[in-house]
Amino acid sequence: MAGFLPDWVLVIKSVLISIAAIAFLGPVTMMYLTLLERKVVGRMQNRIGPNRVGKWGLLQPLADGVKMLTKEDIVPTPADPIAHFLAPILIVVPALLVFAVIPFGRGMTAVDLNVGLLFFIAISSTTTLAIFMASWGSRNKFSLLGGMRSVAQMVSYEVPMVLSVVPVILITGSLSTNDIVLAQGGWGGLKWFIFTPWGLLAFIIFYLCGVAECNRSPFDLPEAESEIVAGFHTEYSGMKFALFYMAEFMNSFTISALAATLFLGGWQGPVLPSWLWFFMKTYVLIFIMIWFRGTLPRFRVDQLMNLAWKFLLPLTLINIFVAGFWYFAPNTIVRVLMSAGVLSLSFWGLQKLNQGYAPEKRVYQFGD
Amino acid sequence: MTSYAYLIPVFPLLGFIINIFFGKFLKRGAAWVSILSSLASCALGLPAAYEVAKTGQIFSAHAEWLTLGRSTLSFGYLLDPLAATLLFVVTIIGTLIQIYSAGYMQDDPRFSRFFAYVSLFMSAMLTLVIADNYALFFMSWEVMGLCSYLLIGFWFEKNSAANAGLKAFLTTRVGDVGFFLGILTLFTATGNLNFTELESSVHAAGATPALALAALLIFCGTIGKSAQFPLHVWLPDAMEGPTPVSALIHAATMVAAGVYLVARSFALFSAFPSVMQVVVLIGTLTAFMAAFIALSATDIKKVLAYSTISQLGYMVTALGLGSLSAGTFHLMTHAYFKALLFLGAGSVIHGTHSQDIREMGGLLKKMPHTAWTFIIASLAIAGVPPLSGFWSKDEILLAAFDSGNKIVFFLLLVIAFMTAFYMFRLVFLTFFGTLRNHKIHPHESPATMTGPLWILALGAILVGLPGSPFFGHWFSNFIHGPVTQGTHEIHGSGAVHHALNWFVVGCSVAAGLGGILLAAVFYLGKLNPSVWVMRTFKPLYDLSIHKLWFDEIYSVLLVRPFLKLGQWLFIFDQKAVDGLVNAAGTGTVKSSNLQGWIDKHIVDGLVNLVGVVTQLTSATVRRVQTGLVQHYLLITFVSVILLMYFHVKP
Amino acid sequence: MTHLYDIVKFGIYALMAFSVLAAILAVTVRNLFHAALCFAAVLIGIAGVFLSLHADFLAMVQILIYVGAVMTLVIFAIMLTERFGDNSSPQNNSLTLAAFGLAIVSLIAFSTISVKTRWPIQENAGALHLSVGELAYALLNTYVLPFEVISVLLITTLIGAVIIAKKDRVS
Amino acid sequence: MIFGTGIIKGMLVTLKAFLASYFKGPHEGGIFTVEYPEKRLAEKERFRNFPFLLYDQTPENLRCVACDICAKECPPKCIYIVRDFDKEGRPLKRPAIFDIDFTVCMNCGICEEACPFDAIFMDHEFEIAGPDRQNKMLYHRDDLLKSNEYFNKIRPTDAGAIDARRREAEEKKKAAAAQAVKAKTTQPQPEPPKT
Amino acid sequence: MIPLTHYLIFANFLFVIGIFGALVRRNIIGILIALELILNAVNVNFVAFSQNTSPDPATGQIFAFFVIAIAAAEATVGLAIVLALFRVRKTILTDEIHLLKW
Repeated sequence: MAGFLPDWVLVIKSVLISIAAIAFLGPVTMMYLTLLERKVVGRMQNRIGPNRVGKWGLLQPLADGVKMLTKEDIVPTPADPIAHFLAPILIVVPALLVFAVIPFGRGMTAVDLNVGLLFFIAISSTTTLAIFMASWGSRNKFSLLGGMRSVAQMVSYEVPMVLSVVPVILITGSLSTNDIVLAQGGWGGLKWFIFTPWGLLAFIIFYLCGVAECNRSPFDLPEAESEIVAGFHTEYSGMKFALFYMAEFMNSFTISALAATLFLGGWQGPVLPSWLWFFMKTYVLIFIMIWFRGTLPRFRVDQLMNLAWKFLLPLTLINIFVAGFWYFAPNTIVRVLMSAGVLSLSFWGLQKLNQGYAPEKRVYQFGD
Repeated sequence: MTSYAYLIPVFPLLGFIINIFFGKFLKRGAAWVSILSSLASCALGLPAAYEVAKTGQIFSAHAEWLTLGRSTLSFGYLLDPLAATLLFVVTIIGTLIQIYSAGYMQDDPRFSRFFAYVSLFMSAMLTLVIADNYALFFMSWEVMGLCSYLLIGFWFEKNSAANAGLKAFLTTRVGDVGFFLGILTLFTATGNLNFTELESSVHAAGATPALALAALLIFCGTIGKSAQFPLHVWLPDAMEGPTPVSALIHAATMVAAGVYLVARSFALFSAFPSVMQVVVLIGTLTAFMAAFIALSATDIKKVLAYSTISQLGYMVTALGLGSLSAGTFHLMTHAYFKALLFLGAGSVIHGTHSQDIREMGGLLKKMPHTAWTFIIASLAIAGVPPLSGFWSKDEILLAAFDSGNKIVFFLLLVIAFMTAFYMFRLVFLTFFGTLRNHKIHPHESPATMTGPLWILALGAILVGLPGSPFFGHWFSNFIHGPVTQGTHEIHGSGAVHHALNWFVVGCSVAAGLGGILLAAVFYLGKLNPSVWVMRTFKPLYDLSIHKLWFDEIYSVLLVRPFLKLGQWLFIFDQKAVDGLVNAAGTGTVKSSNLQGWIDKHIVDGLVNLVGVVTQLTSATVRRVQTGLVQHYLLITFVSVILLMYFHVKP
Repeated sequence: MTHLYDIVKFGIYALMAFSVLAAILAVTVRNLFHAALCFAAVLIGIAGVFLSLHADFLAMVQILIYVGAVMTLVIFAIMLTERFGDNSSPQNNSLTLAAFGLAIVSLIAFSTISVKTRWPIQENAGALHLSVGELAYALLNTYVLPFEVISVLLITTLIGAVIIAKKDRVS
Repeated sequence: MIFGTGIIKGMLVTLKAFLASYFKGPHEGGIFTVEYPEKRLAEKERFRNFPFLLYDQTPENLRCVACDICAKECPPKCIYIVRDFDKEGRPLKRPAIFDIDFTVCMNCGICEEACPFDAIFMDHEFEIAGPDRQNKMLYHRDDLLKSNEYFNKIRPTDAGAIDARRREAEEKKKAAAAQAVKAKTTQPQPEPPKT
Repeated sequence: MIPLTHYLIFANFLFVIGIFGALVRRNIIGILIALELILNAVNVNFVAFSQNTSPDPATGQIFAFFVIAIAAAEATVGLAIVLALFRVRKTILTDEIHLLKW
């Protein structure tokens, strides 16, 4: 049936379809993630959460959207117009781009690059640029400070995140996300990487870094309301602020999706259709993120940095080593015990090392 | 005894040394030192003289002193009759005068120095006497000149004394120069200067003009020293010195040295008749001139000085006439009575403290000893027969008469007459008549002064006898005896004539007594014709009183031009020599400046050039270092392109 | 399919033009921050060009390292050294004319060279698709020494940079 | 204890709360919030909002005698009282003007404690938001007047206690007055009236 | 598809712009950016040549990797120096930093 159209039209058609799907999926997920988050956090704080707009507050995102759009878009005079204007756009673009690589279902990945995972990492690293533009462009001390903090945080968490992915690549032997998911197939889910010792550790590290990458929950120092108003998007209002918001939620969605694909076997599932499994796993991880937000207090900057550089990074390096061992060792219980032992030992060792850490005695310049 | 003859001059020399160095401590003792030293030399000299007189031998010894190329100079002593007589004269008179001056110079502040100079003079005179060659002779001759200068200018505070000393010294120096040239020509002509060999060497050399010249030049020494005609001006002024000095030096010894010189070189002189005539001419001329001036002299010492000059002229004339013995004999006798006259004048001055005879008069009563000794001496010099003066003067007149030179004989007679006249003019003015200047209180001199006067008076009387006929002309034989060994007498007159020429004797006595009478007429009588004579013979009188204007002539002819010459030389020196020196100085300065300029501009220039060049190049090259990074980048990139271009292109 | 190729080719040329333009802007824009952003655009453009040359791993690495790390560094540097409000000063100095002339000349020179010389072009030039595996193989086998040396280099620069930029503690 | 356990314990608490919110009642840890405008929770009696003046039966006989104590005591000084004069100029025991500026009042309740005449009490009513701050917020005497019944309704215990106390005082005063009338009729005034 | 010379010309353009930028920029960071631009131009050349001419396409890309790595290292050190310079001199304009001027 496809014959009647010239081939290049076909190519464009398929491209357009996937683009349309992602373009629709992104914003919608973002909207309903905001609602989900407010509902869940509310419930955790013994309150109901938004329920007045629509049946169970289902129309609340629309309300927010309308509010955002109608709000006046204020641009501070000293602000750098170009940077200020471009920042929100440039922050959404990578968020959307990343969707191209995520395998929603069997054969449902928009672009099956054989460097898919690397694509994901590369694109996520460009968000720092946008954050810089936002913070520097608005010529505001708080936003600058917030910007600096978020960039520092993202840069320092990007390293363990990238390294935690390496064991997966090591085992599956390919960078393409689809291959990774295929590698985890079979046995009704027991082949997921999470059930391997290094897989579990890698998952935890990846997931934590992912959360930090999105500037969410315990790591949301950049927009810490109590200290620096709203971090790098202080000076934004209206539509631009909405874009920031959307980008943040899309990032959290993609991080959870990737975590799921890498460690929870993506769309691999015994009965239900592949995409349903994918979405269930992703939303479980999103719930955990929101759960984090509901409970954990905010990290101090030095704790944040120490966790990344002094705890996660060494752990991932050891993990890569263990994965290497795992790859070459014969598939027996010994392998499991050995690697589990090494990892728990190193986990305990590093935790011991960091424990002794007492924050550096603060030197008061004037009062003492 | 004669072997120690060379010690004779040494004693006075020792005396001189003691006095000059320890004089200040000796004070009055200085006199005794010099007197003892001269007595010692008498003790040596007199026996030696007696030895020569007795044996008639000549004693000499000499040692080699200096070798000049081929010829050698030797020093030594020579004792021959001539030296003996001089020894006899010098030692005795010297001692007496030193005794006299001990009293005369009592209150003089420089007492010891006076006696030092006198002793030095004695030693010089004695070495001259016993010298056996011209060199030693000339040396002592010079020392004597020095002593005369020192003693004349003894009271150098007085300007006149200092000038007189200088004058004396300079005029005698002129003579000495001639003498020295003579010695040299003699030396060149004959090769040796020894007196004994003089006779033989002159014969060997023959009568060459050089020898004649030598003779004449040697005679110049005599003219200077014995104050002959042209160079006589210093003797009257020499009276500025103390009287004993005048007595010793300007009467007895030093002036006699000139005559002694002619006597010593008689062989040389006699070989040239023309030279002999010159000598005679000079002698008579001096004698006559001096006598003429003495006529009008008013100062007692001046009169005696001029009389000494005229008597010396007498001696020279005698020698010139070829009579060695007459001249020497007159020398001896004259020494005694002239010394006496001077000492007498000295005691007169000592008593009256004035030298102008016009102020004196009638001193006979006040100063009997001095007066009588003075009168004896005057008689002697006037040539009154029994006294020594008569015999010696007679000898000379005889020689003149024999020589056939009538004019000379007549002049000599006139001179004798003039001598007698001015001597007794002096005697009558000072001792007879009345004291003209009442401020003077004459008093007799003490014994130490009058003693030597009487001894000399005795001498004046007795000394003439040896030459008199009573003793058979012993003296002339004595003098000619040994001498004839090598010399032959000129004109055959020789020494042997014993016949007394009564005509000559009569003329001389007449001349003497005539002069005395005329003087008495002039000055003893009341008539006082001197004023009349003065007026009638005004020009002659002026001539005489002004000493024939010799001093003025000399000052005009010699002194002033000499000064002019000096000035001119000074100016010449100032301009030319200094000019040259300055020129040389500025020349060097100029050349050094030039050299400095060259060094500064060219040498330094080059060095600086190097510096400047480096500075310039570095300044330009430095501009590349702009410090801007991009400039460097530009340069590198351009060079890269160029390199590529060249790499690809060729 | 040729249409597709033409479109893609046109896309690539457009990308090149975009990159050159961005490069020009990056070099001439007065405000340094904008220059840095333009430079980021150029980098992404070049990543695109790499993709067109089928070097997609390199493109991803380019983006990851350049845009992610180096740009962050540059912008940090700009922020730390930027003095507020002084970006009005002219950004180019006295050399402008000389540099411009030089640029033109060298451009012409290089272009003529690159066009004139006959490059030994392989026949299957464009078709090769290089998989990451082959790349990894080459990296760790034939070029393992440079790989190790580069790692040493990176460590030393890391330490060096920290020491240089460290504010010297008042001990 | 192991590194991560502290966090997990905390997470469990929030999970419990999350689940409780669905399955537990308002008091066992479930959601106790109500949808406000439709359902309201009763205020506690001790709840204080802005003060109001009390009057018995009719607004005229309000208890406040303009003694100005509450104005003096009020920390932010938001009460303004002017005494009322009758026609002859003699002062009356009632305020002509009694203003409270609600933007200044911090509803501390000190005027209620200070008032000797039980005339001023803290109200429960909080929905008094107004469009602007300037004039609406200044409540005059008549706006502040509230009846005793309303007071008993919102604060039953306090109002009851106060009414009981006033009644006793009333009877005691009536008795005293009666006795005084009786004593006055029985004996002449022995001492001058107390000033 | 796209001939080699087009890539070369594109690289030339970038290279020349990089040089121009390096020469002209007053701000050192500007120069650093220009420098990075030059290096990227070189990278493009590498990849273009390896794709079209060399038998084993990997070499060019490997070299590009190394160039990127070194460029990153160089950028870090450069910027560290710039920071130190700024702290000391309070300026990073090249024409104000000319201490080495004679």
